[in-house]
Amino acid sequence: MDFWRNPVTDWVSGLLVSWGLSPEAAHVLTAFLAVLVLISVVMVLDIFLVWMERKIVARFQDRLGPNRLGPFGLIQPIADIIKLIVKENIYPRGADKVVYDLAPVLMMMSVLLLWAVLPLSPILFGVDLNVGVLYIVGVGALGTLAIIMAGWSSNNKYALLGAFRQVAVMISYEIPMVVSLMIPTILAGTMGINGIVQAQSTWFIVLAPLACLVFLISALAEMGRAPFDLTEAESELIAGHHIEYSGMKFGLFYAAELLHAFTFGGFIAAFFFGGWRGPWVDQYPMLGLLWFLVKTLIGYWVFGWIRYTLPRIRIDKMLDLNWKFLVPFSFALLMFLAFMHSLLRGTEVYVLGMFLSNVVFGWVTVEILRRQARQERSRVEGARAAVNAGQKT
Amino acid sequence: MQNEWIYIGLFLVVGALIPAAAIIVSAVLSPRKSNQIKESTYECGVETVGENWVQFKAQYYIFALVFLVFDVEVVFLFPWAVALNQLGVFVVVEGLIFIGILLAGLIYAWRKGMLEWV
Amino acid sequence: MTAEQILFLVTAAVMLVAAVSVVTTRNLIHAALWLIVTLFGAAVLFAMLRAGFMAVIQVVVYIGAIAILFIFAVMLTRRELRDRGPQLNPGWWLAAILALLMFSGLVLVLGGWQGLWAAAPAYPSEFDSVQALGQALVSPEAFVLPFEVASVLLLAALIGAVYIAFQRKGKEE
Amino acid sequence: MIPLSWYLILSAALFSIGLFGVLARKNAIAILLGVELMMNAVNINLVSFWRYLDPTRMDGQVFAVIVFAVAAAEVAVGLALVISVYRRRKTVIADEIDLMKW
Repeated sequence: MDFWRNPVTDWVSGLLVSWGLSPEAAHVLTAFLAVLVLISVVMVLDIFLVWMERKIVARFQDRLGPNRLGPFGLIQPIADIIKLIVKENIYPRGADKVVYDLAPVLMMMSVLLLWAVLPLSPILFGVDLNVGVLYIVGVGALGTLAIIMAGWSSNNKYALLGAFRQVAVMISYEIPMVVSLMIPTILAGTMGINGIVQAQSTWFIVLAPLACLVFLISALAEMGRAPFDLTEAESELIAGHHIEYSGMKFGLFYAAELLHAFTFGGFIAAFFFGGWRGPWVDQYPMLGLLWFLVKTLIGYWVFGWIRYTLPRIRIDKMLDLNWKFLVPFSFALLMFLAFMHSLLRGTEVYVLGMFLSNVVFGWVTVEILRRQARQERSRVEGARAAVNAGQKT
Repeated sequence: MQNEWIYIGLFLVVGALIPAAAIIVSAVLSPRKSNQIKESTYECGVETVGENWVQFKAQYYIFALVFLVFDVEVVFLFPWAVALNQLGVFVVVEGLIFIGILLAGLIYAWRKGMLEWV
Repeated sequence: MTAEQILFLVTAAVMLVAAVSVVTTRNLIHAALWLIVTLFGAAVLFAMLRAGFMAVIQVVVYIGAIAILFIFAVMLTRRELRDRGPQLNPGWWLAAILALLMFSGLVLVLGGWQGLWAAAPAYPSEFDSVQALGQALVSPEAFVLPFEVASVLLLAALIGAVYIAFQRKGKEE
Repeated sequence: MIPLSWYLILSAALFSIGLFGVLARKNAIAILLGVELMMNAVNINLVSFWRYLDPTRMDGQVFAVIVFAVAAAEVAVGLALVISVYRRRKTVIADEIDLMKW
């Protein structure tokens, strides 16, 4: 188990040993410093995600976005941070102060912890857990918990309602998300995320495009972004679970949301688009970081694209979409692909066969949906015709 | 010392420290001038009526319940998914039976109209 | 004392404090949150025992699902946020004595056992416990029957619980 | 190195605390919380036996996974009963749910 074993960390731990530390303590201390560096870099990145998000939305809405402070408005997010830090922290009356303060920390933590298992390049990955995929799900559970804590401790009806609706959506969409993650697990034969990336000599988007689609949809709901951002339904719920938060605590919720989107862009890249794989990675392992970041940014941009293109969906439609379509669909897909995989594994037609199975599966699904829609339409039209006939006589 | 979870522990510590530091710095720097109006519950300017409490409908519980059952099912399925390559077609069929049994429960709840939000 | 032992003792202390809070706190939401702390402590212990899979599903199932279910149930069965009145039965001291007896009995029984102070055997290198678990769960000579029966159990729980909790329309009280 | 006994004693203590919660609490949901503590103690036992006896035999972990399934089923049905009773009788105090007592 190597944790960031590279010349820099070797040099640091060597230095620490020469200062009289035991090798094990030096190793742990080096790892601690590495984690500190990684998380600091991620936090700085997060600050610029705010800028990027505002620029992207501005372009989608035919505006300019922040452009006053510094070149292209690049200093704007720093000004925002300073504003958030010096803003007054208000505890609403009757709030449960400890839980109220813990919730934003837990929220941010639930996103930062995801970076522990993200493989950034062949030689640069946090921890290669053999239960990586389930680890993502478990860390997501902490985020759910943070939302409940925020909503409950604020002592506000709207916060509680928003939190409950958001949690209902998050837990519902967790099922198709986990099931769609099980498909790369089956294809790679391991739950370790680095192992999954290594197994993608053909990207899994070719072998399981439908799983990628399910993962994309459920990840959007899991992050609570449009079109699934029920918690921010301003007109009904004001702002969901973080109504009563102000200053830096609100900032943490906001930053966690953006970073969550970015991180999930990274996971889509790692699970379905080959992660750090790309040309010349074998010669220059650090090049993997570049490929990974490019893929992640494309994923992030797609999330933004969806967010600013689609209108918000009503909660009952959303839950219907999940329980009546995505859950049966993803389980059926899992069963079908597992079967095809064990049937075709090792043969020459494996890649082609898997791709065609996906196409056939998607086609059958569309046909079933079309038939149902037709039935529904004829039912509605029949009823309307009956009403019209009744009016005429 | 060969346990890789120690690094996850480090992430846990640092991941908690940095947001906590942000909150603490902000608490030190920010002004503290609280008053009755500021502390009051935010309800778009309307006075809060009654307790800050609403009766929830049981539907939330139904969804959480179906989720719980499927979550546990997933826990059983992940080892199956990992071991799939080592074992034969028989294992795949076992997993299919396992999923099929639980999908029957989902279809039951669906047909009885228990998955409707309203 | 090694670092590992210190980590264990800290975790154990946190877990015990949290567990006592679970059974004594008046506010049920706080009790549920304390339960989460206890369960998370157990996840840490599993990770220390190198059962990574157990640690992760402890968080996924207990914190992600069961604790949420508890919080939902508390919210559904309260008329008001604050708990009033005593939360313990009048005969709580009897229960405390019984629990103490239980603990001392367990420790007594354990004390008579030979393997109690055994150190853990070396963890086999290159051993993937998740894969071994998967093979044990589905191979016909091991646990395939409990595996399938668990699915039937979950099915029964799903149908039963949904049936009990479901409120038919037009039957509002 | 941590001896096996530490884990076992911790789990015995958790079990006893859970037992106290089950016996002493009034609220039915709190009783179920106590049951969860007891189940959790059992799981700690199972996993530590797996580690300390023979890590290559997965029996302990399989048992623990099945305990998870049982705990989930127990919580689901138990809380559903509590909610159902609450809807009819407007109480969650275990002693007041006494229709079947006589």
